[in-house]
Amino acid sequence: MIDLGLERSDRDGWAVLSVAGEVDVATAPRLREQLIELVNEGQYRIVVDLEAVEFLDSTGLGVLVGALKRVRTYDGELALVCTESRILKVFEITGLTKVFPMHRSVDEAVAAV
Amino acid sequence: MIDLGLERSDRDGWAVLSVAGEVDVATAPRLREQLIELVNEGQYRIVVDLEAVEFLDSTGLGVLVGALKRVRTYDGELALVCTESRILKVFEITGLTKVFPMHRSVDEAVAAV
Amino acid sequence: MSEVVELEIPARPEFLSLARLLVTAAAAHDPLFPEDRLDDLRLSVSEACTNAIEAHTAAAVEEPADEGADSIRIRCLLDTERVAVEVTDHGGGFDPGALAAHPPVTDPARLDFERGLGIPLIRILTDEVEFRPSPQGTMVRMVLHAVSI
Amino acid sequence: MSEVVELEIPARPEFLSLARLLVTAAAAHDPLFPEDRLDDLRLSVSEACTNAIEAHTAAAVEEPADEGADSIRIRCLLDTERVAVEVTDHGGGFDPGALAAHPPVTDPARLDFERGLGIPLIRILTDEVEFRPSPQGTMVRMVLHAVSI
Ligand SMILES: Nc1ncnc2c1ncn2[C@@H]1O[C@H](COP(=O)(O)OP(=O)(O)O)[C@@H](O)[C@H]1O
Ligand SMILES: Nc1ncnc2c1ncn2[C@@H]1O[C@H](COP(=O)(O)OP(=O)(O)O)[C@@H](O)[C@H]1O
Repeated sequence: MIDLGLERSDRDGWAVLSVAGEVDVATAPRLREQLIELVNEGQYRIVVDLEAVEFLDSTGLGVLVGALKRVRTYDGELALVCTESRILKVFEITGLTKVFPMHRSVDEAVAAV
Repeated sequence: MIDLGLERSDRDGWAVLSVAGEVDVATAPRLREQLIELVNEGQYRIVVDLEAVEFLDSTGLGVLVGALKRVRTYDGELALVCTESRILKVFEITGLTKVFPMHRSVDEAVAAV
Repeated sequence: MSEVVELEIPARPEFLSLARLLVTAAAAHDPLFPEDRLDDLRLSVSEACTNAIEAHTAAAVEEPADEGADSIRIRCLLDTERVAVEVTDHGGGFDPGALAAHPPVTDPARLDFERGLGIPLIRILTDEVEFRPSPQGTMVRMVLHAVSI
Repeated sequence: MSEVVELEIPARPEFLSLARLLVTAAAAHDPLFPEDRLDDLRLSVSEACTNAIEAHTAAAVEEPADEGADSIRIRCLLDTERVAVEVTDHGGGFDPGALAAHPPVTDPARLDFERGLGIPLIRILTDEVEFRPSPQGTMVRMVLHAVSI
């Protein structure tokens, strides 16, 4: 089974979730759980760092869309860090770069608001 | 198709052939050709450096045995550099560590004679 | 003439990564297939296999699967300039023409939809795609050229 | 119950690496299969596939292969503690009991033999091996335990 790396940290009042590995229908449930847990803890400002993600499919996109909707309900925000063209392309061709705040680094994401 | 890396260099009168990648029935013919070419050029003291080899099968062993026989005809020698346990194991279980001079580096191989 | 490489895996999510690995390695075989098109191929095949696997899960709720029918087949036809991949399942089939489109991405209601991006992605990434649903299951045939046309 | 993953490739050397990749990835699936046993599995399967491919080449000299028969099949049966791999070809078959042994490695005459190490390697690396030759081809069944016994 593929391992999905999930690491939490905090930065200037943002919860940073760093994801590593392959996000597909086998691993996305763990990403979803982790994001729901953050919101349940009252973290509504979340940065998801996708720099170490090697593969992301439509299930992964769906989990991120669901999390964005959830934090926005609380007037929060969910920003993405993504520079790898392989992963960036998936957001671009689905138009989701217009939905998510996209950044080139966690620093940039945190500074942007 | 898999690429087999083959690089020639010279060291203290020895011809050093550095092999990289996977040696199997698809790629072994290129290794055989290169070794025959060396002998045809009059190089009878050869070090085959297997440090960058990721896979070696019985065809690869056969090519090395054939080359050893060829250089020995000319009173030459064929020494191997191999420390990776994955590759070393193939020589060990076939008993061929007793046939080839095995070394831990090109320096050691060249100094050994 | 195409080279044919065929893979059969259990219809379960944890085998998806094997399908991606094999199809990408098979296409990388031919050095004319560049990295970015391998990425497109990897994602298209993965989406088609995900749907195939989910179709099995859905079908199994209603009736237990026949012996040996709980696997999906991935057939790659490799040519110098293109790869065709056929993904076949034994799920319940569907009507690809009846799928609803999402609201525009700028519409806040877009966020209500977590699913339904798989087939749109396949349509964008492939040069050709054909769905052949039947009550016995579905075959999705995708063609990708080494250079997108 | 075993998980079954099956691969079919053209009977040609350039597809060998796909077989190695798939079988190793399938077995790595189960985290109990350690790195050194994956190496043993990779080499055993590769040797069996090489023989299967060479059997096709040899058979094709005498009579052209039937339509679709020029492929070899690799069937992996995955369990928590062991992997069984069956390699099936449509070559001419052989008598595994009639293979001659090499001279001892210390004998200079050993160097006269470049071939004949494939089956000895398979026998050493696997926990069980069985050859089922027939005039229609050969099936080699190899079993490797996660921990060599
Ligand atoms: N192979 C298939 N067998 C049965 N139904 C399918 C198949 N592929 C797709 N579908 C149906 O089409 C719908 C849309 O698929 P898709 O665009 O991939 O989005 P998602 O899988 O996220 O719902 C699926 O929810 C499913 O109902
Ligand atoms: N699947 C097979 N079909 C037909 N003949 C085979 C098969 N596997 C092995 N053989 C025969 O057994 C011989 C010994 O095989 P092996 O020990 O792998 O060494 P090598 O392949 O180097 O000759 C082969 O040369 C071949 O004649």
